Amino acid sequence: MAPMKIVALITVIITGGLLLYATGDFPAWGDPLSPANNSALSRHYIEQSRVETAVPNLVTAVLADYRGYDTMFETVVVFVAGLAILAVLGQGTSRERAAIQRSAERYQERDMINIMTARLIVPVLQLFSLYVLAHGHYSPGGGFQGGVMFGASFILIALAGGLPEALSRLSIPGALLLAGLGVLLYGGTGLVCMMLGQNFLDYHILHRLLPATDAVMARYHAMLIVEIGVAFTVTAIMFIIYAALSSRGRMTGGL
Amino acid sequence: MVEQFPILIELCPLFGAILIAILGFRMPKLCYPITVLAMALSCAAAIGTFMMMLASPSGTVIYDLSGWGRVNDTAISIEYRVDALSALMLVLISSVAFLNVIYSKVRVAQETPSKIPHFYILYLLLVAGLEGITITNDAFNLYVLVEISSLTGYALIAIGSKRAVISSFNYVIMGTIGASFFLLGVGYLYIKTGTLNMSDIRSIMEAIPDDSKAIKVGFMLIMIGVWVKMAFFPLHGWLPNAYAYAPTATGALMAPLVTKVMIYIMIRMMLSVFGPEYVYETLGWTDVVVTLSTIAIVAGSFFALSRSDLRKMLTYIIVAEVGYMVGGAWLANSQGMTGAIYHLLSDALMTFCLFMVVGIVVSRTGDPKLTAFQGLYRKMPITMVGFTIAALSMIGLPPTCGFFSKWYLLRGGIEAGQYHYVGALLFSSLVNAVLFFRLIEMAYYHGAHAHGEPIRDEDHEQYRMHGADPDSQPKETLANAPWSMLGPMLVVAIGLIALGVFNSTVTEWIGQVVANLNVLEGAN
Amino acid sequence: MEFIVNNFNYWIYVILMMIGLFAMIAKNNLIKKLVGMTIFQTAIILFYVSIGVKGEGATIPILSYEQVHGTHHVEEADHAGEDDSHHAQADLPEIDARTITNPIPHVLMLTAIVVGVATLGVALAISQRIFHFYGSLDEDVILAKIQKGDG
Amino acid sequence: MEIVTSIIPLLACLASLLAVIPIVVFRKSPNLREAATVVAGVAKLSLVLTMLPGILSGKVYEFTFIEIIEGIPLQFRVDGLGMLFALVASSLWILTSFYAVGYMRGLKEHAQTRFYSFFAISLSATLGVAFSANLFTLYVFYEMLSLATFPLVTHNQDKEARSGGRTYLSYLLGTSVGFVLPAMIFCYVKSGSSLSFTELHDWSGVLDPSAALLLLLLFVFGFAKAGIMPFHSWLPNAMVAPTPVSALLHAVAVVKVGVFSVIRVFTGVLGTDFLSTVDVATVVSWAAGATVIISSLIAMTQDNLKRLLAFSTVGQLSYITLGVSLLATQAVQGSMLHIPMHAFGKITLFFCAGAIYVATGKKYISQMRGLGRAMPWTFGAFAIAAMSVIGLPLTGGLLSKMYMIWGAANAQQHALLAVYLVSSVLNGVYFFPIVYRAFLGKPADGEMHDRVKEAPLACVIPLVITATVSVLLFFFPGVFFELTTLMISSKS
Repeated sequence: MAPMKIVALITVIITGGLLLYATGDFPAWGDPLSPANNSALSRHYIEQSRVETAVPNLVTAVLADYRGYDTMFETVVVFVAGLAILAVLGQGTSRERAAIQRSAERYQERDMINIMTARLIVPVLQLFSLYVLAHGHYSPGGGFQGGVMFGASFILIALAGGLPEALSRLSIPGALLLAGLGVLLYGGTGLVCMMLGQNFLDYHILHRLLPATDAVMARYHAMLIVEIGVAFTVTAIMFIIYAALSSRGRMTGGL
Repeated sequence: MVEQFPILIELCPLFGAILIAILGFRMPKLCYPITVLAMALSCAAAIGTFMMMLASPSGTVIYDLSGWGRVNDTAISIEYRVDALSALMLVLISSVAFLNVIYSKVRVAQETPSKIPHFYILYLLLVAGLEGITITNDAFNLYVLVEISSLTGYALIAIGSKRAVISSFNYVIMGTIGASFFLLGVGYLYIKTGTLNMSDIRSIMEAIPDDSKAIKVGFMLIMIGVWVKMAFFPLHGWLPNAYAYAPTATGALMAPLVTKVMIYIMIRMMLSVFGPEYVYETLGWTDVVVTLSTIAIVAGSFFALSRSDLRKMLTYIIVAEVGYMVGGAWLANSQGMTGAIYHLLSDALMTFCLFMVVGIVVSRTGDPKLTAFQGLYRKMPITMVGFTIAALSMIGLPPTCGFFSKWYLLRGGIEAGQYHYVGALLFSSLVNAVLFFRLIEMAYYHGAHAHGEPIRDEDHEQYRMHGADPDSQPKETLANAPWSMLGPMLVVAIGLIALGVFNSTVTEWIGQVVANLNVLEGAN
Repeated sequence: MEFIVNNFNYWIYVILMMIGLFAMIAKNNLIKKLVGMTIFQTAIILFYVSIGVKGEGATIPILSYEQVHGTHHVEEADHAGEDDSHHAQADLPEIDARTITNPIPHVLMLTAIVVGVATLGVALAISQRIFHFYGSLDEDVILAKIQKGDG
Repeated sequence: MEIVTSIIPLLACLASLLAVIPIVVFRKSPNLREAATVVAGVAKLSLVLTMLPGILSGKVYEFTFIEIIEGIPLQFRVDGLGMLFALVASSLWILTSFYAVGYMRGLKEHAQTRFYSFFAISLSATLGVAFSANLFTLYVFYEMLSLATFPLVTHNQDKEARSGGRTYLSYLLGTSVGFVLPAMIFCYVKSGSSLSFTELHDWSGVLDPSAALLLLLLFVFGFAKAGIMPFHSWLPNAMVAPTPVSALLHAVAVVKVGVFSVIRVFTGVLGTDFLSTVDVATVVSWAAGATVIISSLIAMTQDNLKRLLAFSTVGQLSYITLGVSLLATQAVQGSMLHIPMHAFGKITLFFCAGAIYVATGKKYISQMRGLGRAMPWTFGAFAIAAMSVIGLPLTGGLLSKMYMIWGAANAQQHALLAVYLVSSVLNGVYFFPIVYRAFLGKPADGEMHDRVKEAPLACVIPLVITATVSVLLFFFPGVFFELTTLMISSKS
């Protein structure tokens, strides 16, 4: 065995042993009264969020409001990932972009079955992703999930009709703009709260601006706004990641 | 508006990045002014926060995001907490980042001309991540921000040369291991305490028996996580190549700040989350960790001695300096901790200054080898003045801040009776002396006379006075660097001396944070 | 038996995590390293999600309509106007926290998943770049090339 | 003891530092530049002199800048010993300045502006050491002096100068950072946050003998400028510097800063009373004694005049360390007195070596046969100064050596007493042949001294003055004597 493997094995055994050793001290699996499950924090979210935010999906409430600051950076992480990939791989020169235009015209020559299937699926997929986004308050879903699905619809176009085809619908600069707007929508919501005299991301004050009846509903609506922002960014970046990785940054050809 | 300073520190770079993302790809000329403006505002907000902290009677400023506040003394949303330590770090990070932007304008345009908007966006977000790490009081938020700064860091390194890409990959692997261990450690704390707010974790942990295995392993995981990320020997493997081959501007930002911020996390975890009693007394690992740091210092110094590439040499010095700070923090007395924190500040400035100098030298001579320094004093006097000050500080000579940080660390080491640490510290100072005087000597004398013999005539004096050198290469290639590079470097060089002269003020601020360590000593 | 049930989940996570860690350190192929990294991160997600589980009988962290709006008709709740929070709370049915899964780990892991994806994406981009420069994804081959002065 | 808060010590220290500005400004007109040096020297000396009457009447001048570290201010405090040293250094600076003008111009040296600037900075550092009120302040100026003299040592910029400079810095910085710094912090920790020379005394009960020994050795070897073997070899290597540098810095300023610091350690930091209770200073005595004998023996083998003088200096420095380590009152006083006595003697010898070099370009003793007849003034002064260094009657060197011998006898250290006596004989053995051959020897084949003339007046006058002072000190040692008595009496 190579020395590196022995080192790795020893490291793994020691770490694993350490982690197994600590499991003895954990509360029983599924214990509703364990410190984590029965903490004041957890109970507060379960019992109070319906009063404080009127959102039935507790995960959405915690994600977009109580820990909204985290989620903003989560969006930033996605944004960074896309940008980082473009920075590492490059985003195509103008000559290559012209080539994209030309090859997009040859779209019709691609495989018919693929294209027709994609034509059928893409609208449904996009519609469903909008549903997932909008219904995040009531069911599993929200900006990330909706955004990923929307991004997937562009990826499907690229798979079926070639990357240039997808790029002619959502160009890289366009996607970057969309991603930036998404983060701006999220951060801007927080900034508006600050301009109205409250702390950053304190949505309740937005009832002055939003068609919301009161502070609670203002939070409810603001969460949707930030989820939409997240969806913008995720959609754009998912597509950028695919486009860059599948073409090694040249933005032509594709699978 | 005043009470919004803490969040503004973070928002300025964030919105700066968004603005560039929207405008910068169409108008690349706007990237630089936006970045400078964002960093300047962030820096101003950091200073404002610092003032707030000083003015506040408790010495801490709490900023509550999402406006939920505390219910039954539990923080239900993420909050910011600024005490003297984090305020100092914020001022440090924002001012270093601000100066580095100005410094790196020319280099960015030279090194990555096609990726200017990418560079500035990633740069701003990296700074936002580092500042966020410093200011947040939420353990999980800390993880997210660590990942932001890591991701941006990977990319900023990878846009460099061919070698930079492969070192960036190593950094990704090691960084992910480090961050994941940290995340796992936070999970262990969460499973035992049910909260993520660092102050709350601390108060809940008081009730948990000291011999809890999960807490112990959680602490270990967090420590190993940050040690990987700070390149604590022998977990340092990723650092030298990553920083040495990164673009100049990236190296000058990441080398001084990233490892220091990780050390900050370690100190924050030790002081504010686990508490000194737990870390120093219950666990009883101080001897082991101080010994490890001794090894780190000695090993880092040895590696530094054997390098002929300037930036490699500096990166190994960073490895040794990490040992200083880890050791200082684990000496289990307030002097050592003061020294570690003070060294955190001074080492960041020293490393920054040296990386700026190396960046200037490499950009002017095109040679990253030590020999690039030959006879540079004549050709680039201002740069060399900055270099000399930073080098003196690295060696630890008064009145630069390097001397005082060593003073506190040595004092802590002697008080704790850790003489091997004291010895290692002195050894490393001597190694630094050898390393830097070799360079200073080269810069001042080598190559000044190509033929080895001194020139003893009035002509020579005349030449020197008019700035020309009779037997040097043509001057154009070595003309002094632009002021946008020299200015920031000189500011930092002056800062090194100022930080040294006013060290008692700084340590007084630090004293607010390490005061609870003195209680511990009293108990002993 | 109970001991096994209580800890089984945690053991699985440890084993998965160690598989990932081993791959990250020991494998020569960069892509295999990244596969290991993903396993490693997923194991942590498994661990976190395990924390929030609440035995049998607990449901997903989404409240029912009645639990949010009370048993009254929806117009009435709206009718209460500005100061409805007190009023509404009085009418709302009691929620037994034990019947609803802890939402916090789920929230955290949503973030962690995103971070993982982002890291993986950047890492893949970097390995593509490495392949572009060195023509290989094998660490030994790349190191040999660097040592030959091809770096 | 009356304490006067006064800014004069600061001004005296700054006088030479500020002189750097006009020196650099007037870099293109050598006359003005050198005038600036001289003016600063006169200003410095007169500032020192204004404090002299006060000091003699028992006053102590103090000046505090800021508290640098908790409990340690950056502070000046002028007492008898500091005054003694400052007086010697600042008065000799003026003479050296004149001499330097003659020497540098005579040899058409390069980079003269740099030379004068760093020379002035070195003087400031020297006075800073002399006036330091605590160990920390002393350390700061000590390091400043090491750095400021580095460009002077490597002035020639050739290979030899660089390697000499490297040895110079690595010894001085290595020992001060490696030994003095930890020892100082150890003192600071153990004494409860103080490093002041007036407050640190009572170590009984705090330090056991082995700790005291370790601390003492760290200090004595750490202040490597004092040249105790094996940390002496920087001094011969530093002789690559131009002669004015060797003369002032390596016969007066730098090396005397070393022994001055050692004296401070004995009298101010650890305290002679404490040291006599733990009985550890003998180790230092033996190390110093060995250095005295060995360096004298090495000096006998040297042909390069400056290297010979360097080894002679190493031995003379160890006289001082030896004297103070005997802990007997007379020996300590003798040590202090030896600072000015040796300074005037040794600087004369260096001036002479430089004058010979300027006039003839000769560095080696073997080339100097018969040269005395061509350069009577220079070699006359050389003879007088050599007598002073050996410790013969009618020169100042006798007085200090007598005191040290007296102290050794009192301390019942007969072996060390023998060291003083034997080494004096050895001194004679290596100095007299030079004088003898110079005046009476015949030039070697092919060596003609017909056209040799005395060096420029700017060189000769200073060396005549210092030689005269060496003699005068025998008859009128008054001021220096009083200053040292002041130190001895104020202590007990």
